[in-house]
Amino acid sequence: MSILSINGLHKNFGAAKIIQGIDLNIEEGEFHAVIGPNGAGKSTLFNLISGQFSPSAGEVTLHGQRISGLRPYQINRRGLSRSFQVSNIFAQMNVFENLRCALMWSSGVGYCFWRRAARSGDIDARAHALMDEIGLTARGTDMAGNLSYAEQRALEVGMTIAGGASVLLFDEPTAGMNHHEVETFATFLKKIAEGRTVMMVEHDMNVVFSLADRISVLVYGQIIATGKPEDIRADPAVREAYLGADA
Amino acid sequence: MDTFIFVLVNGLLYGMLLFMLSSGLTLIFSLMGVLNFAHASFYMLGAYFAYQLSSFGSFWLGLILAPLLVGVLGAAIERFGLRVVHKHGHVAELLFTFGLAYLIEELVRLIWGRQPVPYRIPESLDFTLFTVSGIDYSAYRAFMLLIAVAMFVAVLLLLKRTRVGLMVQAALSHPDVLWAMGHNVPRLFMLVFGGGVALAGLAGVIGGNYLVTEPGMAQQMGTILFVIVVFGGLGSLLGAFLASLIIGIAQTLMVTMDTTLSDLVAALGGTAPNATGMFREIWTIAPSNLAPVFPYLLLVILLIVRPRGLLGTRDS
Amino acid sequence: MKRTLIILAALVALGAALTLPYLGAGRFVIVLLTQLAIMVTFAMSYNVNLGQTGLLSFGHAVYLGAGVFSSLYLITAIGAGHVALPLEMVPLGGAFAGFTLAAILGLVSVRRAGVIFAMISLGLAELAVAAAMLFPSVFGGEQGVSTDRMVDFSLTGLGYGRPQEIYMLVLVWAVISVAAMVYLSRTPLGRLANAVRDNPQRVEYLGYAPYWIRYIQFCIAGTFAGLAGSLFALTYEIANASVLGIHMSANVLIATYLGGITYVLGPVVGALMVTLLEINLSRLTEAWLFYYGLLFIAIILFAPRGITGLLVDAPGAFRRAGISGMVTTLARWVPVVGLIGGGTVILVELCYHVSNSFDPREPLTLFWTPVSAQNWAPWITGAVMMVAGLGLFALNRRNAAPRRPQTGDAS
Amino acid sequence: MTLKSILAATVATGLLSSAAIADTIRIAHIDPFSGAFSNVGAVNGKHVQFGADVVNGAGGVLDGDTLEIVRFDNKLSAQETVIAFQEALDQGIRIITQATSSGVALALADAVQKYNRRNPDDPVLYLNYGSADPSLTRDKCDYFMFRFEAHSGMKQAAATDLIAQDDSIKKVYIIGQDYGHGHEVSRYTKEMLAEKRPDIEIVGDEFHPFGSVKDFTPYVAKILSSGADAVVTGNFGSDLTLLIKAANSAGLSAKFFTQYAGTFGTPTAIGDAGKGRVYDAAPWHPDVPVEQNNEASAQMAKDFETKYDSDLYYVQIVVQMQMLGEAINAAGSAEPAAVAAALENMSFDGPTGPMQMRASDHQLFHPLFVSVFTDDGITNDSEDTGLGWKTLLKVDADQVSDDSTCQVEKP
Repeated sequence: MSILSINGLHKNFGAAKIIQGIDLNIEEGEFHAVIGPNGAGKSTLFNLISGQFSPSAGEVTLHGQRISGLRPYQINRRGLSRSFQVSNIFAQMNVFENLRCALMWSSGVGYCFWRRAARSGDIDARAHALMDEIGLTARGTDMAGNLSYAEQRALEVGMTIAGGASVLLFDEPTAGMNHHEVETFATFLKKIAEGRTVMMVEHDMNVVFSLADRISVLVYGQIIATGKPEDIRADPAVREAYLGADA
Repeated sequence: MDTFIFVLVNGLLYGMLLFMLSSGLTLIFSLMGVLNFAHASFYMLGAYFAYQLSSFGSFWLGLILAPLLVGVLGAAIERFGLRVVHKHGHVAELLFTFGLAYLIEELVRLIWGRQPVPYRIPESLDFTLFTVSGIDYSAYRAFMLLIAVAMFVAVLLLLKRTRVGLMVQAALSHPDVLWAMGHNVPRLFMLVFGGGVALAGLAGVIGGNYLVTEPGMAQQMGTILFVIVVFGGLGSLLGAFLASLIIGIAQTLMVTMDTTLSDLVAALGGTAPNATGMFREIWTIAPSNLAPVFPYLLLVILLIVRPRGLLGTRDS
Repeated sequence: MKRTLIILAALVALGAALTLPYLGAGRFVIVLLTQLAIMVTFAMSYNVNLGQTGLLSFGHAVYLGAGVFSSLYLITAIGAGHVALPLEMVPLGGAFAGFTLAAILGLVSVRRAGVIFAMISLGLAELAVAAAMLFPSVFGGEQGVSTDRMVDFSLTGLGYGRPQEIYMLVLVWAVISVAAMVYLSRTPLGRLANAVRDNPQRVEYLGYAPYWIRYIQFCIAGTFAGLAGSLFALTYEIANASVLGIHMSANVLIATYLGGITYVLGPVVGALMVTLLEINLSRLTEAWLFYYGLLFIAIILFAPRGITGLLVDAPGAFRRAGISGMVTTLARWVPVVGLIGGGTVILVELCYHVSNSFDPREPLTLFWTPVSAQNWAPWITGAVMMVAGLGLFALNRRNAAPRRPQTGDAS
Repeated sequence: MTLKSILAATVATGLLSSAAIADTIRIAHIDPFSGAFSNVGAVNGKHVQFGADVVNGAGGVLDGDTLEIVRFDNKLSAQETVIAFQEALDQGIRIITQATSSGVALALADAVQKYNRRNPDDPVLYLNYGSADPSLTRDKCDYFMFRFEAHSGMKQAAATDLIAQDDSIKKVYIIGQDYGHGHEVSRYTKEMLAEKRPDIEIVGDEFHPFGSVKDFTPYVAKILSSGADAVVTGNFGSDLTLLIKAANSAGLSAKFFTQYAGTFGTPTAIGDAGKGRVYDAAPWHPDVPVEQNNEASAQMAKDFETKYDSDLYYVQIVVQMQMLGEAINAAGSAEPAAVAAALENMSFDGPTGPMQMRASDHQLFHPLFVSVFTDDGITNDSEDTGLGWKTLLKVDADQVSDDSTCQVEKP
């Protein structure tokens, strides 16, 4: 059974129909990329899955349970975590604190106000381990707002995976990076994705085709094709609608 | 019935006075995100400037010059104060205007003393216009209404017909647009702030002699303006207009209602409970006692059920 | 190193606070110290909302008031023998009252932060004040509710009639409260509150509901405000509805902000400063409110992180600048501050003297010199100082500009 | 730096507590001398100072000792009042005077009472120069507290005497601020009119919010439609002037019976709007010396005007200082216990006639004048408005009625 499945999803903003009937199944362990031109509704799709918006029609199920209509934090607790296109971190807190906050729910500390955070289970050890994993150990005590762009992206991904979610949504993880940074970051993403189910929106086709197991093409709120990278590359409809001459 | 009409007309007048204050505040708030705590202080300055000018020349001199002076002062405060604080965020901006209100009040006390000043209605307008069943309606009140309507029309024309007005309108519904369009946003802010407080100044000119011109007048007007702005909805001049009228008329009408809870019980055939113990006053509170808190009650309820306000175009 | 210094300073301050009453300090100093302790507790509780969670409240005094009135009634009930609670434990009752009210009003308040929250808090505060005025049977109207704290039932056996005794009690509770709130900032909830303050959306994607984080913090803030209210009730033994008014809420906001909301102990600094200013500056000059307003605006304009921010940054800045740099900076700015400050004081005092003093014809003492406000000389002196200071200021700004690139107006 | 120096100054004031100077008798005057109500404090301050000067100018007390006024700013806050009280105690002052705001007065009375109970060997004397709230000499009456001006009930008794004499009055409308004083005025008016003129119909009994009504027109419309030919109000300040202005503008021709229309600022604010129809019940107005042909009191009023460039409003403050001086002389010491004993049953020949302190509740009885605001036959106008007050009814001290049954307890 699919770990994440989207059935007949619609979303309207007033008269504007942004998502017009999407059906998609993501299998466990899969790395699934969503591509499409600007304004195709990719970010809206992510916002629908992750709970930012609730759908006008249709539903999303995670592990077979309906999650559409739930609040983002409820969806997150069920094992789905996302990153943001624009770095969405706690700028006034240091890197270590950022990660520690991301780890709290999964460490089971809840809304605890009677124990010090540092004494709450193995949360500090886990934060250090995570900091190692994303390569930010050296900057642990620096204010997150002062990090370089690429470092902020790494932190963003680190916070996304911190809670141990089984399904991850990455919204344009390499947006705004230079060529060299993109290469390093793609390797990093590949490592992160191991053992997890990933859904990713991405503009950089090199990254998409090197990482994705399957690709969906979203145009005007509808998926016009889903398949293995080579099939998508070969699909005439996709070529016409999206990839154009440069593919 | 005549009394009712009189009270209604009076509520309308009060509502229009409130609107003269809240229109500027809502523009400033919607455009700049600054809830100007000092807005009523500019109203007070308008009254004091007009008093000073009318003691030099005539009331009409004050009517024209005082709002201009207030506007220039407001623009200067925006340029050299608010703009500096802007980068520290909205809380800092809000607190800046909060401190400003404080300072203006002390400044007024410093210059004009602690007593009310004798700012009087001009003799040419000090007569009875008409009488409805024994209640006089003074010419000055009609004049106030006239000024308020004229101001409303002028602001509307300004917004609909001029380039600056169109920019402001665009910014009200989509605050990010202006930056994207590369307009001189800081200058626009300065203009709107100056213009907004000038409107408050005008309200002070015509309200100061109708009511009392004293250092406490800003605080008295005070927070009710925020209620109107938030209640009317962010970015909506029309909302502010409706809210001003609703609050003006409702407050005025409530004053005439004397039915208490025990009256109500008696009217329903029950016996009024013997009022003893704590909270016994609940039986004897009439709507007229609640008139001043009514706006706040409305505000809290509205914000809970509809945080964007009456006609708000967006959440804050 | 830094930590030890802070702890050392805290211990010294505590030691001083404890011993002062026995060094022959008068009643005034003791009542002042008691008031300081109350304000510190209150400001700390305010910052649980503002600094830690990003909730700007204009109605925090409502929760203080809950503590005040419940404690007044509680003390009376203890005195009458209806409640078997030692006097020392009264603050628990105030804390409970503050908590209960916050738990009820919080449900509708904290759905949104920012301006909406601020406006709801303002509306609720106005309603609370109005309600208090409408129910003299509970709040005592103008004359308020009074009680007598000498109830013959205490743990220590003290009568608490003397100011020193009540001061000790207040101090103990204040220290416990401040410690608890500092501790709170280190707990998971405290950290999450900071996260909600910075970015509530992100928190929601980390499995937490920002609403509940705000709500719990709000309740905690209300609890300690209620406790502070209890201390108030114990000290003054009387209160009317004005304790829960806007003035009290504005005061704690100003104190907290001046102290520096980004520092855990910022409110302590702010509350100490504002209370001392309010009580002492008003004894120096009648224009104190004016200076107070100026100071507040100056802090917002030039030191957004408050007094604590200045104190924390100062050593580093001195180290960086070196001796010569410091001398240049001082040489550049001391005249400016001196001239503008001196000019302002001269003009303001003259204005006050003319418009508000008992007798404007009498000479007033300005900087230890008697001058007559009827003369032009002092006015011209003040104006010249002011203009010169502003000119120097502009000059300095221009000179400093290349080294300190202007940041854009955009945020 | 500032913090430290202020703290140092604070501690110093505390330590200097016992440095009282022998040949002056110091009296603490606690009032709002800064902030929104500083106008009230300033005017009261002038009168208190003037009263002391009168006593000192007449040779002082005892063997040439002088009265010295020490002012403390309470910002019209109850807890600041308590702090100021402690400071006054520190400075060795044992005579306190205050009256502005009944809430503050009751808080101070409470603090003084508690202090006296806890320090029976070192009592403090509280002289109230004119709080309106009857309860100070009713349920709150106290051996060490004296009130030197008629409370609102006594003034209302005088006002209703005049109403009773006026046959043109058939319908009375009562309107007042929704707090203690306003309710007392309403209660008294109803009780006394029922007794003195049972044929008069009370056509309205209205309470409006205190200090927050901007436009009284709706209230005036109600009065108009009730057909009242007299309005009775206890309002003061802007609540009074706005009411009269609104009445004038709506063409309401009813008579207004007030208690505070003659005091500072109000005649100016009312102006012609009140001509011939505002009545005031008060212990004094500028034409009292002329009507009584009293040279001495005319001179006193003139001295005040020369000195402060303002009308003398509160003659009872001067009376208070004079009576204090006599009591100190009679007691042969300025010790509160002795002075209180001397004051307790004192008769005094005041500037407006004979006065008597009632021993049972320490309320002073003095002549009251019910007068009308007019420009007809006025010698001294009020605040240079061209209008002044003309006495229609004088009630001598022994005719003033008050039904207090309070009995002070001798310590």
